[in-house]
Amino acid sequence: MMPSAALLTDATTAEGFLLVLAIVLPVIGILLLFALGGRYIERIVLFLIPAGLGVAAAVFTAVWRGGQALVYFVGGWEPPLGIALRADGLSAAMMVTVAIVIGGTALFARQEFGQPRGRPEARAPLVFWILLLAIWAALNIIVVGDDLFNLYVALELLTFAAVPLVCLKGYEDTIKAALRYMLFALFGSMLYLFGTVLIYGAYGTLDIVLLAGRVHAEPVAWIAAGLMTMGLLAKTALFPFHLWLPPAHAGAPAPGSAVLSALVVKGSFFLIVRLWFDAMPGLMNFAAAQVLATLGAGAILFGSVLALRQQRLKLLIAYSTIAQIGYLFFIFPLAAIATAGDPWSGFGWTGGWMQLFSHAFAKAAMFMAAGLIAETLGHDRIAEFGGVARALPITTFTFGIAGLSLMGVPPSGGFVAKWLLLQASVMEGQWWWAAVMLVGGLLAGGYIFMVLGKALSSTDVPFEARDSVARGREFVALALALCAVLLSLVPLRPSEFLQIGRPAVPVVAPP
Amino acid sequence: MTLALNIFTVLAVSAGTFFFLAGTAGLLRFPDALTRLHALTKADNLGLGLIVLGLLPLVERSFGALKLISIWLLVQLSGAIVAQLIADFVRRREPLS
Amino acid sequence: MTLTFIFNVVLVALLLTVATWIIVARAAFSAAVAFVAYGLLLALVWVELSAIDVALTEAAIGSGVTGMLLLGAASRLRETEATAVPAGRPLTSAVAVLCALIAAGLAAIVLFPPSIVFTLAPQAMARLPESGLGNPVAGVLFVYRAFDTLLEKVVLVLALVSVWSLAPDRFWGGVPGLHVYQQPNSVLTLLAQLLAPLGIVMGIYMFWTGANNPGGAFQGGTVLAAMWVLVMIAGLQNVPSTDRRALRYLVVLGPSIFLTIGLAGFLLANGFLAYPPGYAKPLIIVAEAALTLSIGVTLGLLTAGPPERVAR
Amino acid sequence: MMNAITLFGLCGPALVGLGLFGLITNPQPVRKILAFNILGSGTFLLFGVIARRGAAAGLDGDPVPQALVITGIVVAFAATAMAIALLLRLFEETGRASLNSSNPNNASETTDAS
Repeated sequence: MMPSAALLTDATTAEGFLLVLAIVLPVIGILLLFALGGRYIERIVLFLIPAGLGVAAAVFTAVWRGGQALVYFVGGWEPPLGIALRADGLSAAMMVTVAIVIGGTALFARQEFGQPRGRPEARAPLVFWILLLAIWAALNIIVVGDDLFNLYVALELLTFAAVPLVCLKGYEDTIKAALRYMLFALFGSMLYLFGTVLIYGAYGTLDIVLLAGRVHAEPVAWIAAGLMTMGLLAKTALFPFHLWLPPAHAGAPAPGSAVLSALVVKGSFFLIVRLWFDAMPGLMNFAAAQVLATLGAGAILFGSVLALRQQRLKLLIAYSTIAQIGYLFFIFPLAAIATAGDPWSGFGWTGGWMQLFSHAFAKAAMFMAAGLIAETLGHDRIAEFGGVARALPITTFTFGIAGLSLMGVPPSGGFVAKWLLLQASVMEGQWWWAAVMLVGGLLAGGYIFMVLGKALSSTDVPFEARDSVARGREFVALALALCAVLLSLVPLRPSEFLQIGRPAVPVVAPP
Repeated sequence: MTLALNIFTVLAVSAGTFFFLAGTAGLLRFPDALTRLHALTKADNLGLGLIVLGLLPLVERSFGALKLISIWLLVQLSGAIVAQLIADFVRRREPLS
Repeated sequence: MTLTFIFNVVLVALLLTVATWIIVARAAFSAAVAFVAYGLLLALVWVELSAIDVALTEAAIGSGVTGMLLLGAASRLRETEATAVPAGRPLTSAVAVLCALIAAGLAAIVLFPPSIVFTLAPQAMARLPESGLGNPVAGVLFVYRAFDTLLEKVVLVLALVSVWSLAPDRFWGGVPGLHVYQQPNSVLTLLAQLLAPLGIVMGIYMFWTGANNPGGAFQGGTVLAAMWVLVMIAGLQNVPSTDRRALRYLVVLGPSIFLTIGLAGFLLANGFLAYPPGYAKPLIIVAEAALTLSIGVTLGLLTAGPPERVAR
Repeated sequence: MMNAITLFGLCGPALVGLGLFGLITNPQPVRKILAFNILGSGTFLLFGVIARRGAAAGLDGDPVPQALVITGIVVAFAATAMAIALLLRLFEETGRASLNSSNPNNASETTDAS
């Protein structure tokens, strides 16, 4: 059953099997955990997390060394009949980010979600680890998937793992938040699927690489792209589809919030980019890019202002996520319509992705810090944070340096991202986005300092001594925040790695 | 012979359809649950039976005929039992009527 | 205007009427009842579209199991309906206009199809003999796009975990809250006794014939699930507690075997989810057999809902 | 020209419109879930029409979309099962089954020591 003469320039590459491994490892974990139960959590997870990290690193290295995308045709069947997996530089970088955040979350959650010894299987631990692995599997498919329907299944897998995470604690409010999230997600996934159907009807394939050569700017392509984008925006919680996010992300247990905010919403964003830049490159025009970025700008302003008005830390961080998602959408006007050369070598492309990576690390660290603070205080009301800095110096420091990324202040990945995006908006002559970013940075500074100011103030009531165990978890959060800081070592110019395996400049003849 | 069989098919299926129509009318017009149920089950059994009977001459293989008959039997079985269950439920909820 | 066309017009008119009723009906319970009828009408449409495999799936899963879930939910939520506040009239009208516009745009796409009709039917048929299967839909599901099918099985397992995760902590590992019919030795018991053996044979037949004819693991598994639920409701078998090892093994059996065969492809064939030449059909049958069983158990458990009482 | 396939093809968009309308305007979650299923079936129906139009190579339809619809139906079922389980749990906790929510800031403590 050898594949017949490949239609593509791509064919399965030597290291392509790594992509299968990256997806299959967490899936094996899910099946084993479900079958064997709570007693085996430690052993299974302890094996899978390093293995998954290793695979992600191997994919990264292979793309780096080879300078080209890894490709795998599942079952040896080439598209359009079969399903392809494809990892370019961007996918590899995403995969590593996902693996590090998942790994960090696993370390952080080990204590909270350990199966109590000698007791019957507990609900929350088993469910948490299965959901965490499912999120990992789904995100790995999303970053390497090359088939729109296969990506639909992955998107559903991601949703089905994310929703129960929201209501893992089982409180009334969290169940309500989860149900609202679910209803938004159902709406989103059906719109996405509908677009997929239209695309198959019009172009006879769902393979992203093949589609790039077939899609024309015509009504059916516009309707399909519009519906799919709307569906994915609902899942990404871009303003004005953000209603579900704050209660959902704030209601989950801290490690869950970290993964939801840092990674899960990025999955659907990644697909929007795949859709417009890879599958339908000829479709993006100035107006469409401006619409998407305007929603992004709305998210930045609206999310930041609402974050400033929150009285509870986890909700504040959740609103900050809404704002930070907004920046991602500047990639459309700032990279899609590059004035010179191809989009991938511009400042906007690298800037957009740096924003995603740095926000992933910073936000995961921040939610963990918030979790530790809430655990120590028994609440997360910002007004009563006096003395937190003295009791939890490392965590307060973590919150601070993660905040640097959100504000876009050096040294942080967020600074690199926002600097590149500013640069791009100046170069593209779209200064209005620069203005929004500056205001957004100031507002972020406002809500970060609001929290830090309270935490650094003194209090009359002394704190009880904490468990020594929490120290390890403080360091996990700190390590993730430091990852966001380390990203500032990335040179302030378009990254070459993120250009690996990108398609040639789209040339689509009008129909 | 074929003509006779065809006429038989048309007659039987028409009669079956009529019973279904009558049953539906009964379902809509009859006053309470039990009489409606009565109309419905009668129509189901007879109507479907006649239709299956009428279709039998058209079936090419005997296995197909077996399938048709088993469909009728299965509907008979489930229809009868579901009607019982509904009636039972109605009786328990409205013991007076 | 042929007779078939008139039949189709009536079918579509009925379908749209029932669909409208489902959306606008006052009571959720009647909407759910209508939904079951809607699914059966839809299955007829699929038959008319020459997609028998889909018709079977729609009847079994779309109408049957989904309908059962919706009916159960609607009847439990009946008393809450009065409190629901409907959306304001201006908003409703605006949304109605918007939805009509979307539908009209999509209808235009249907009325003016692309000049080139793309189809993968020739390619799918040309390579089908390599697998030894006779049903091209099974070929797509288990050969060309086996990866989708594998992932979808993981989605089902995950859905079950999600549903179970909604149990209160004290009931974890306990017994699902399936409503068992209160009266033993009723006619329902008789139905379960008569129908279940037949249904099990039917489910196995549907999976077995699926390699060459319409049918397959999903449809067969759904019939098995329906029979199992019937037997449990009739009280012939106890609802099992969710911490039973055997139950968990059954749920993951199908996906695990499918995944193992897929991984074996790395060593024995052309890579992940490829089959060694000549062994494709037997391997697919083995995978499908295990999947049928797992789908049956998983769908049954999904219908039964989260654990609601402590295991005895 | 109007043939049966086009007729079914037009039925798909109509169902999508109906489903979207119900999903957005109906306040009861259980009705939203029903509407989601109508929306889904309209989507699948359109895919079925595309499959039927792709009849070739001795087949009455393109098997690829047909297989995708089967997968889609199963995934939609899983989604329905999850949504209903959430809804029933919400009902058990609150005795209500609606999402008319309060300000999240006033919500009870959801971030206590966990």
